Formats: sequence, C-alpha cells, structure tokens
Amino acid sequence: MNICSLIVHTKPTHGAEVSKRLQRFQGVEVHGGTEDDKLIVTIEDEGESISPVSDTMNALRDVDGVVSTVLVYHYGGEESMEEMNREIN
Amino acid sequence: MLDMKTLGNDAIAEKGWFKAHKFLIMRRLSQLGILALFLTGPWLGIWIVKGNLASNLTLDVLPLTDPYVLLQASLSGVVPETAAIIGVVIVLVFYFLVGGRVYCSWVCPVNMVTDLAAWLRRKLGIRTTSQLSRSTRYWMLALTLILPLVVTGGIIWELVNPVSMMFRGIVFGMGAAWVMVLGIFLFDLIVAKDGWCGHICPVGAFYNLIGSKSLLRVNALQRQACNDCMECYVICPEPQVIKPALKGEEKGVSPVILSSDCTNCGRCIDICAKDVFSYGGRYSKTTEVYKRKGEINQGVQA
Amino acid sequence: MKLTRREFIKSNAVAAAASVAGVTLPLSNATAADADDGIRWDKAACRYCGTGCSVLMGVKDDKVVASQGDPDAPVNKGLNCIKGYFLPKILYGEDRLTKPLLRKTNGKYDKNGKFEAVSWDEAFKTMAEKWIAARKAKGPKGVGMFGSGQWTVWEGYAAQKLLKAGFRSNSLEPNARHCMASAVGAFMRAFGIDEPMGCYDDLEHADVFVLWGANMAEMHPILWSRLTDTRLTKPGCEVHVLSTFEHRCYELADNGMIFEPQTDLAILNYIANYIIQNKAYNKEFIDKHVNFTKTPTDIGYGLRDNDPREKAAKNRAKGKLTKISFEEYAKSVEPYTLEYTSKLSKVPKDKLLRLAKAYADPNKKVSSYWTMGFNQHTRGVWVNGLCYNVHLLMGKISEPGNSPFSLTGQPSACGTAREVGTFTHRLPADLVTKKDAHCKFAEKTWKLPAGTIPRANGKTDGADQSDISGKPMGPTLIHAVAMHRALNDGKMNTFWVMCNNNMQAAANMNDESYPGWRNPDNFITVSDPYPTVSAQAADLILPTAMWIEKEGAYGNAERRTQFWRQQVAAPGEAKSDVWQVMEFSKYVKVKDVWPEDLIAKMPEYADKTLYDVLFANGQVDKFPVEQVTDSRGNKYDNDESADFGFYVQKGLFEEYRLFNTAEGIPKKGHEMADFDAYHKVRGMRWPVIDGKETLWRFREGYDPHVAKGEGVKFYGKPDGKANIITAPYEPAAEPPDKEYDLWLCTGRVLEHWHSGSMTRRVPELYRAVPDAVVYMHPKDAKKRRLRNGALAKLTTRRGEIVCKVDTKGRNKCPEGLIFVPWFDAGRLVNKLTLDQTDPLSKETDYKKCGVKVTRA
Amino acid sequence: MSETERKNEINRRQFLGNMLKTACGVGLVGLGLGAYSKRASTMPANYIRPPGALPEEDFLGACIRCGLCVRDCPYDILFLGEVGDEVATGTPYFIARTGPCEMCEDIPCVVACPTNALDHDLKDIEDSRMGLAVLIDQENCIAFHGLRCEVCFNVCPIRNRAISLDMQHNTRSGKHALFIPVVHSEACTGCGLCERACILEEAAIKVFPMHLAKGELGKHYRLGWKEKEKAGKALVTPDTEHRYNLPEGVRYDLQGEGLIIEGEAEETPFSSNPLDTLNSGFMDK
Repeated sequence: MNICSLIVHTKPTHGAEVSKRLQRFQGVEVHGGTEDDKLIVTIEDEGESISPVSDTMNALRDVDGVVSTVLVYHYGGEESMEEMNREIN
Repeated sequence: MLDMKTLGNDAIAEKGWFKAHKFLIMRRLSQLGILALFLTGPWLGIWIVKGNLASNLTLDVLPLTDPYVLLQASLSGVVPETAAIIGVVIVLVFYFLVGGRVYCSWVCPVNMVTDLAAWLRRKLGIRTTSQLSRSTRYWMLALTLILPLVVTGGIIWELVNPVSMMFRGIVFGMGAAWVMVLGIFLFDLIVAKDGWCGHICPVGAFYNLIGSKSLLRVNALQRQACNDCMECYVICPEPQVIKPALKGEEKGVSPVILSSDCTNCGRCIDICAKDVFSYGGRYSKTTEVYKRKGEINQGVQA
Repeated sequence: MKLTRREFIKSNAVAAAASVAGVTLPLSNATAADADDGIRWDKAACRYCGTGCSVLMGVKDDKVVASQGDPDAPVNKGLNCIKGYFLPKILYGEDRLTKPLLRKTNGKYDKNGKFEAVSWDEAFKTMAEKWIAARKAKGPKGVGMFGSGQWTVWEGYAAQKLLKAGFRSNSLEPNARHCMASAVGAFMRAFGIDEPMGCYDDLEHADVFVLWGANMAEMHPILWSRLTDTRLTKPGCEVHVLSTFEHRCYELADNGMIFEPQTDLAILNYIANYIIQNKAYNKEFIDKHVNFTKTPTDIGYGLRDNDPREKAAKNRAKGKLTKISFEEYAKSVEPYTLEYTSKLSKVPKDKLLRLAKAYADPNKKVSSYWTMGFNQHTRGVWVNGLCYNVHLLMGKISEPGNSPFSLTGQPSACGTAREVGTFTHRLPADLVTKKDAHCKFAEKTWKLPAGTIPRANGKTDGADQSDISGKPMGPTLIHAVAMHRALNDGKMNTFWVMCNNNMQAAANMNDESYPGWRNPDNFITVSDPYPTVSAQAADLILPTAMWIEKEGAYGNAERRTQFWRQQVAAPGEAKSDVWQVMEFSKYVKVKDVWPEDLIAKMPEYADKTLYDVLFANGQVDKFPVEQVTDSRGNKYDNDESADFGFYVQKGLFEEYRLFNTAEGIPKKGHEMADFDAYHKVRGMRWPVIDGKETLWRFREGYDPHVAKGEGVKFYGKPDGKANIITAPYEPAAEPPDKEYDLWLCTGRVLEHWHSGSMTRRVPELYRAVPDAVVYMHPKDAKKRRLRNGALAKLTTRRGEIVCKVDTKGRNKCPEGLIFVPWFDAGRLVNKLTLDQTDPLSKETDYKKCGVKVTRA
Repeated sequence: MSETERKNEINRRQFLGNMLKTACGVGLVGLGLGAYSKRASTMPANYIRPPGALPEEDFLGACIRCGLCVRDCPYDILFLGEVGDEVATGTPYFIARTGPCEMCEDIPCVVACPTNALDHDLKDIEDSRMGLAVLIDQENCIAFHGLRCEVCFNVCPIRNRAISLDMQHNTRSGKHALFIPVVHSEACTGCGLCERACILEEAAIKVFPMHLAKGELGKHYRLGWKEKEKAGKALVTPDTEHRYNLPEGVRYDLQGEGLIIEGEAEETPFSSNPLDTLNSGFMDK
C-alpha cells in the first residue's frame, strides 16, 4: 500500500472550497491548512478498492482552484492491510 | 616452481586418496568431534562436556581448564578454584606429552578457517605475503600477559581472542564473532600466508612454549627417500621446521623435527609420496645420535 | 495509547507536509498523541469478583482500546485490582472461539471424533435431538444445565425458564453451588431470606474486623483496601484473621490465628460459650428477636451412598431444626471451654480469648467476613450459622459496623444465581420448587399451565405430576456434584455448561467429572469464549460473546444490581448466552417434552416451540427494539434485540421483576427498580422501594419493611425472629493419616480469576504468576527432601499432579498443610480433591483432604 | 668491512628494525585493546551479573569466559556477552525483565565457576547482591494510585524483607488504602523477579547494579536516633530535670506528648468495658 502527503496550493481564499472538492476523492484526506490556502493532504491506496496514488495525485491537479501540488512524503510498503491495521507501540 | 594444481597428486597416485589425506581427515574428525561433544548438550540434551575450551567439565567429573586463560586470570590477581587448577594440570601434562601445538592443529576450530584460507591461496595462486615476523606471536603473548597487570579490566585478550570467541560462538551463539573469524580468514588469504596461526596468535605461541619438550614428534626417518618434490614445504604451515630434519643428514642433524613450532598436524606425512615422514618419539633410539646436534640446530634457528 | 501502523505512517506524512508548508495544524491532526480522541466511554461492572467494582470502558472503532476504574463508583472510587487493570485484554485473547465446533467423523457427529466447525443451525439441531431423546428416555434428570454466578441476570433468568418450565426439569445448577450454597443455606435457616443484611459501608463503621476463612487481601482486593484504610485511620480498630494457613491478610492482623482445619466450628462455639459464661449477651435482643434451635448431628459428608462414611452417618443429610431453650443452647456450647478449644484448634489461648473479648465487648462494633473457608466446608451451613449465633447473641447485626457479612466469589453469584434462583431447588426471588404455592405463582407469572414446573417431590396438590411418558415424575432435585455422578452413571445424558469451566472446577476430576463427560451415552455442550479444559472435554462447543459484548447486569455481594450496555460486538459468530438459550428453545417443541395431560390444559401450545411459550409470550417480547442511547447521546448496539426483534434484556428483566415487585408476590423483600432506572446509576442496593435503596436490612429506619416501633424485624421468618442454631464440632471427612499425611487446601490467587481461562490469556498476568505452585512449610518440604523451587508430586487417593514447591511465597502454611491454587489448567488440582459436600447445602469442600507429597 | 660482515651488519640492522617494527605494532595493538577493554567493561544498567559475582573489575580478571555457569543455570537465564555487546565478550549476565535469577538454594552457577569469579564463599543465595531493585517510577506504578497490584511484593522470594508494603491512607478516595512497595537494600538480592513480574508495559521497578542503585550518606553524618539505639543510651549526658511555669491542671511532658491539659476526659473507677468490671470480681476488698 502507499501513503503520501502533499501540499496543495490553492487560489487565494479558495482553501475551504477546494478542500471540500478534494475530499470527494477516495483515499484522500485533508488535514488542515485551509486558512493558509496551503492544504495538507494525505492520499492512501489499498489493493484494488482505490485507484493508485499516482492517478489520484494527477487528478488532484485538475481540480478547480488548485494552483499546484507538492509531494512531500511517500511511504510505499509491501505490508498486507492486516499488518497495517495492527496496533503498534 | 611447483605446480599448485598438481599438489598432492603424486601421493594420491602412490598411496591412494584416503592414505594421502589420512591425518587431515583425522584432524577434522578430532576438531569436529570436540565441537560435537560440547554441542550434544545444548542441541540434544545429552550433556557430555559442559562449558567451552576455556574451561569445561566432562561428564560432571573431569575438569579441564585452558592454562593460558587461567594464567591471564591469575595475573589479574585471581586465586582460582581447585577444580580449575586440577583442570590446568591435566591439560598441561597432556600437551607436554603430545606437543603443545597439537592444540592448534587438532583442537582449535580456527585452524579449519586458516587451513581453508591456505587451501584457497594455493588454488587461487595468491602469492602476496607481508613481511610479518614469526616472532610476533611471542610479542603478542607477552602483551596479553602484561595487559592484565597494567590495565584494569581483567583478562583483556579474551575480549577479542578469536580462538575462544569462535569456539564459544559455536557452542553458545555467534553474535558478531563471525566478523572476527572472517577477518582472520581474509587476513590469511590476502595479507599473509599462515598469517594468524603462524605469526600472530598468542594462544599458539603459548602452547608452543608448553610443548617445546614434548615427546610425540614428527620425524623424517626415511629422508633418504626424499625426491625433492617440495610438496611438504608447500603444505606445511610452519615450513621452517622441516628443513633441518629433512636435509640435515650431512650436518648430522637428527631426522626428528624438534622445533616446537611444528604443530604435529601430519600433513607432511600425508602429502609425501615416498613416506619420508612419520610420527615417532622424541628420544626414539634411532634418533639418539643426533640429539645433541639437533638441539644446537634448534637453538640457532630460534 | 494505541495506534495502527497505518495511522502512525499517516500522522508522520501529515506532520512532514505541514512542516514543509509552514502550516500549523490542530493538535489532533499533527501528532499521533491524541489517540484518546474519539473514544466513547461508558460504565460497566467489573467482570471478575463479587466486589462489584465499576469500570469505565473506552471504545473506538468497535474495539475496547482503554479502560479505567470508575472514579464516581462508590465501591471502588476509580480503583482496580491488577486483574481489573487488564480488563480489556480478556476480550482479545488470540484463541477466541468464533464458530460452533462439533466432534465429527466423516461428516457426522461422533463422540470420539475431532472438532469441526459447524453452523449454529447444525449445532442446535444435533443438540435438540440429543436433549429431547434424553428427556424422554431418562426423565427430568436425564438433561442438565450447569450455569454460573457469572451469567448476567437475564441469562440466568432465561435458562431458569428453559429448564424448569420448558424442559420441565429441575436439573439446573450454577457454579455458585461450589461457592455460595452454604451461605444461602445458612441465610435461609437463620433469617428466611437470602443475602447479607449489611453493606460495604460496614467497612468504614466497624471497630473490629474478623476474617473467617476469607483471604480478602487477594480475593476482594478493593474491599481489603477499604478495610485496611479503616484499620489505619480509626483509633482502636483491630483486625483478627483466622485461617488454616497464613495468607496476605495476616500482614494487617492484630490477632492472627492459624487453626486446625474444621475446628472453626469449635472456635465459634467457644466464643458463644464465652459470651454466655460472662453474661455478655444482649438479653433484650435475644428475647425479642431470636429463637433457639438445634440441628441434627452426624449428617455425613455428601459422598456417594456406598461410601462407608455415609453408611456410618446416623442422620445423613438431615437438617430439620428443633426448637430449644436458651438454657439448652447454653449447655450445648458449654463443652467448648478455652482449654478444650485451644487444644483442639491449636490456637494459643490468649489469642482465642482476645477474639472472644472483641465479640463480647458491647462497645465495639464487629464485622465478620468470610468466603470459601466457611462455604466450602462439609459443615458449611453449620459454620455460617455459628457465626450468626455469635452476632445474634450480642445483637451485633443489621446496623452500621455490626455485620456478619458473607462475601461472594463471583460477580453475580448474588444477582443471578441466588436472586434469579438458578439452583435445582429454587425459583426467582427466594421461591422454592419444594412449595406448591411458589411454583403456582411462577407458572401464573409465566402464563403456563399449573403443574408445569416440576415440584421438588414431583407432586402438585398432593397428586403425582406426570412426565412426558405419562408416568409420575418422582423427586426432581439434583445438585451440581450429583450431576457429575449422574453423568458418570449414565443417568443424565445431556449436559450444557455455560459461562464456567466445571471440568477444571469440580472436585474429583479423575473419578467423577471426566469419566462422566466422556461417557459414550452422554452429549456435553460447553459454551465459552475460550478453549478451556471443559471445552476440550465437550462434544459441542458454542462460541460465546462475553461480558461487555452484550448488554448485561450483575448483582454484587452487597445487593447492588449494576447494568451495562453492549460496548463492542463479539468476534466471529460468537453469541451471548441469552441468545444461545433463546435460540436453542426454538429447536424444541412443547409436545416433544410435555405430557398430554399438561398440554391438554393449554392445547394451543402443543405445536409451538419452547421459544414461543417462554419468550414470545406477549410479556418478554413486549418491548420493541429501540436504539440504546446514553444520556450523552452515544449510541450502542444490542445484538440480541436485533436478532429476536424485541428488547430482549428489558423484556426478561421486567418479567423477572414480577417475582420481586408485583402485587401479591409470595415473598417480599427483594424489590427492584425498573429496567431503565438501572442504566442511569452505578447500581442500587435492593430492596429498592419508591426508588430508595436499602443499606441495612431488618433495622427500623434503614429498611422500609420494618415498621415504625418494631426496631428490628427478621421478616424472612413468619414470626420475625432469627434462628440461633446450635451445632457441634464434627471431624472432617478425610483427615490426614499415615500415608496421606498432609491436609490439602485449594484456592485462588490475586492475579488470576478462577480457572484462569481469561486472566492466563493476559500476557502480563501470566508472566506475573505463570503456574500454580504448592505452598508448604519449609520443614515439611525438608522432610520430603524437597526445597524451594523443586518439583513435587502431590498424590491423593484419587490422582496426582506435579508442581513446584514454594516455601517462601505469599502463603505460609503451617506444618501439616499444603495449599495449591486451582487457576492453572496445566496443573489440575481437582484431580486430587474429594467430591465431598456439605450434606445440607451440597456445596463441595475443596479445602480438606489427605494428600501425600513426594519428590517428582 | 668484508662482504660477509656488511651482510651481517645489514642483517642485524634489518633484524633490529624488524623487531622494532613488530614491537611498535604489537604496542599499538595493546593500546587499542586497553581502550577497547574500557568500553567493553561498562555494562548497560540492565545487565546483571550472576549471584556471587566479584566486584566488576575483579570479576573481569577472574572470569575465564568458559560459560560453565551458563550451562549449569537450570532456568537458562544467563547469556554470554558476544562481540559487539556492551559487555565484556564471553562474560555471563542476565536481564531481569526477561529472565530473572530464580534464586536456587544450591546456587549451581557459583558451584560451576572454576575461578571464583562467582565467589564460592556465597553459600546462602539470600546473601547474594546481584543488584538492587529500585521502584524507579512512582508516577506510573499503579500501587501509588491505590490500585491493588503488589505483584512485585507477591513474587519477591525474600518475603516481606526485601520488599515490604507501606500501607497509607488514600486521601483521594478517602476510604481506601494505598499499598506502597518499599525495597530494603539490606535484604534485596537483586534477583529481578519483581522486575519481570511488573505488569506495566515498561517496568516501574527495576534492578540496577549496586553502584547505580544506591546513594551514599555523607561520611560525616550519623542518624542520631540510630546511634542512640546502637549505644543503648544517649551519647551525651541527659538534661537535668526541666521545670515550667504552668497554670493549674496543666502538665508538660518534654520528651512525649508536650502540653497536657488534664481533666479533659472525666475518669471514673470503671473501665468503659463492662466485661472488665464483670470479670474483675467485687471491688470492696
């Protein structure tokens, strides 16, 4: 599975609006930054249920109000979903 | 120069493969057998020998203790238990009789590693060797015995001693000890021929001293038969010990190899197609005539 | 704090992006440290002992992720014992059972087959076939069910209906038979109504505490903490501890006494004698409130009929009381002088005297506590009664600080086993199958024809009750120990064990339990969350939803009834006990198990299933399914309601409440509040009348059943007077002899609950106390060439086990006695114990038999 | 100088040079070893030596790394240091959290030791001092919050002497007691059974080597009351009698209660307990 985080720069004052649009994508979560017009976004995929992260990232760029996206963090692991959902610490 | 690829072929042709490897096989059996004795306990639950080469207890009765380790311990100010002293005495008497460096060739597990390195050297034709003095080992021995006296922290050599480390590693769990073993292997392979056992190892040096007057020796009683094939020099880990005995007839030197550097490994016996060499006593009758001269010779060599 | 790996990576990813962007995120997003966010907290009663601590369970994503002691619970004020600390983990052992498992060979049930997963339908079909056949062939005792004081209230109630009314069998027993039956017997004989008159507040009000065979320090940890605090903070407070070996309570004891097993009978009589000799008794109290009686002696030991000890007993199992005068009573205790008692019990005289003086001092408030030391006793009913005698003589009863208090072992031994009456001889609210009128009341309440419930003697209105074959039923009672004997003898053929581990728990496993269960004629069902020793010996295993995986109610030792909501779903196909009982009842038709003459009284029932007549009776099913919600608006599932289509727990509880609260009930004193009220409180102590709880019973002002001016009234008895019942010291059944030269005593440890099926699956608890050891005196060990840590073989006439010797541990045995805990499935100490019982209460005595110890 | 002499001269020079080189090389090795030994002999705090182990410096000299103690431990708790471990290679240790010393009465590890590195004078395992248990985290130990745990106390083999329970009033709940475990260094052997048993995810009670676990009182200072107890009398002559200006009915007890106002409780000739009266017979002798 893959988990990555990106910064999505939006048109000035469009943060909240864009945030809503982004959340319609499967596996996409917005964690904040609407006030700054710099959204902190994570994308996850898992197996077949969600389209690959790369596709989603490309799709985000085409969303209305998005100026640019910057990939900051990518995690790609071979673990099964079961492993990923097991508790740690 | 001797062709490394045909090394030993003559002996095999003459005596058959088995006879040409007899003592090698017996040594491997001895080395592995000793390991096995220590391993039946932890692996199979059959406790024949407990502990390791530093000190052990056979069948819960017979104690054996490495005199070298105990000497280091004593130098750091320890009064050992009776069991340890008994163990040391037994070991000392044994090596006094059969030759100190029998430990190196028949017991020590590192020997298998260094033999492998030597074999590979021959096979790969690696000839580089550093100018390391064979006396380095005595310096090392002196160092390991002085360190407990001057540095706090006890038996310091045992922190890094690859000989005990390898054996302990096999019996108790290797940890990073294989790094040391690999180090010795590469050292012997690339840096110096017989570098570890023949030049540096203070354990060997110690046993060398213990066995300097040992009774069991290799001799070249049939030296007239020597066809100068040179194979014994190639195969011997301490080749300097052969010449006086093999070629000393004119000088009146004894055919018995008296140098305590000799490990009594018996490879010269195996490899010699002419059966020049054999095991024998130090004072066997035939050798008596040469005894005095032999000793002189030995003194010169050292 | 728990996190999944995925959440962890995600939070890292978010933090990285946020820091690059220079955006400040709300804490909950930026860090992983807020896993507590989104946890739903709700109250529940602790799963383990009879103390009844309240806990708060934290649930997130249908999993219990956190727990805490409930700071607002009056019992524990936020505290827990070490077991309570690990409550969430008992739900998540890795080997939870999730599917019904039936022994099969080649796809068919086979007693000697291997367990295979089956559907619930197949499980119940197989079971119903066996049950109906056994009921037909062997009569009412041909089937049996063994439930638990760890059942929730409605689970016990549903089982009560299924067995007594559905199958028309009194073969229903709880494991409380091994635990509280002697206490119940004594309550009924002395006061005519079950359960303690006092409450936990006695722990703050008493000046003197006396512990009789109760290791409260380990078995009731939180109550012990309260007792200790009173001892520490109250000037003059003293603690007396009596036991057959030294345990953790002796750390606090001002007067610690080790007595020879069984001589507690003599010590109590000595105290009574001391009080009488010194004329310290409360004359006014005994004149007004007490009757003096005696009980038959030489009553045997509840062993099998052919045992020589039974044949020798003059008044085997007899217990009818005869009235005597005070003088006769005084004379009966006269032999128990200080001299004699000290010699018999091996307790030094000064210690006995100090104890007697504490009871006899009118200015000291005394609370006595006991558990299994009294109850698991071949004279358990007697010894419970002898303690009441002392309290009654002094009038030290039913008021703050003056309390003879029987502590319960299990979380709902009171609430379920005793109040719902899941014993062979009982019905809800202290009614008994011995009394025709009580049965008739139950039948009316349950909308069933008169004569449905089997009477104890098989007669109603003087006439024989007919069985399904048309023949008379005959006597119908069968208690727990007798059930295992009946299985062994092939007289009982089906047995359903729920919510307990009776193969590990019952005495004499080698001779009785195991051969009984594996008897080829028998079909044994075990319902359990985990593969226990019992499950291993069963033929059908039903996976069970445990504790907070269902809506539940427990009643603790101080009469406090506590409810909880379903917090999480059970794993796999596991189902709660109440679901199992009700669902199974759909597989049995009325005509399968009722005789024609009974059906003739209500012909419309003939083709109905037991489910229809017992649960879909217009009464139990009258409350529609509702969304369970707490006052904060949190929502909770209720799997049983969803499956059956009505609010199962509410329906069962409200019907049950008809027994203790409706107009015209045969016995008053058990009044309870309505279902919804309990969900709003951390328990209420019954009788609850007009929403008001009762702290001390039988005392004017505290108890609404005692009228103004009456002062004290023991209204369980027709004349309002309690019974002082004299009983002598009689020796134990199997004292040590030359060969089996030590006493064997068994019991529990703080870290493990009962048979350890839950707590041994908590790694920390298992690590803390992994295996059972044999505690023994160093001299006894030395004599047998054993020392601390060595392996010893323990042998009795019935079997042997091997365990490690502990001469230094928490329990210090006197010479001549060893103690072995029974939590360890790896060392089944009940292979050793004798299946002896109190002949009156039928409760097993696990504390006394002869044992031999040798080097293993 | 003849050819041969020159040759010999060169040989001698070579010989001396070689020897010097060898000596320097070996000397360097020695320095390295000395430095390494310093590092290798500082053990992690959770590594505990077996019972009877000599003080660390002496132990490292005495232990010949034979592993016989490891072999003779019936509970298999001992490890031998491996290369790279932060403990001298080949020397034995245990880690209490995962495998504590079970305190065998016959101390087989000590018996097995051929060199007295494990002191053969240790005959009673209770006299061993492998380390000292320290209740290091009083914030997370649940006993300090009033929970009934006491596992460390329950498993301690030196019952009630190495760890005792200090019972205190729980001021928060008001009606419960706290059972606070207290370790006593005069009895604790440092076996570590408590550390293994501690039910917290990270143990709140831990065994440390003695030098880490124990503080030391200033050499000059004595505890007065203990000295007095030891001497059996005051070390300095007691005061002459004190007298006070006090009103009627008031006494002053210097060493005990302090100010005593009499007559607060009216005394009668009768004990508050009627039994005392009843048992004492007639008063008018």
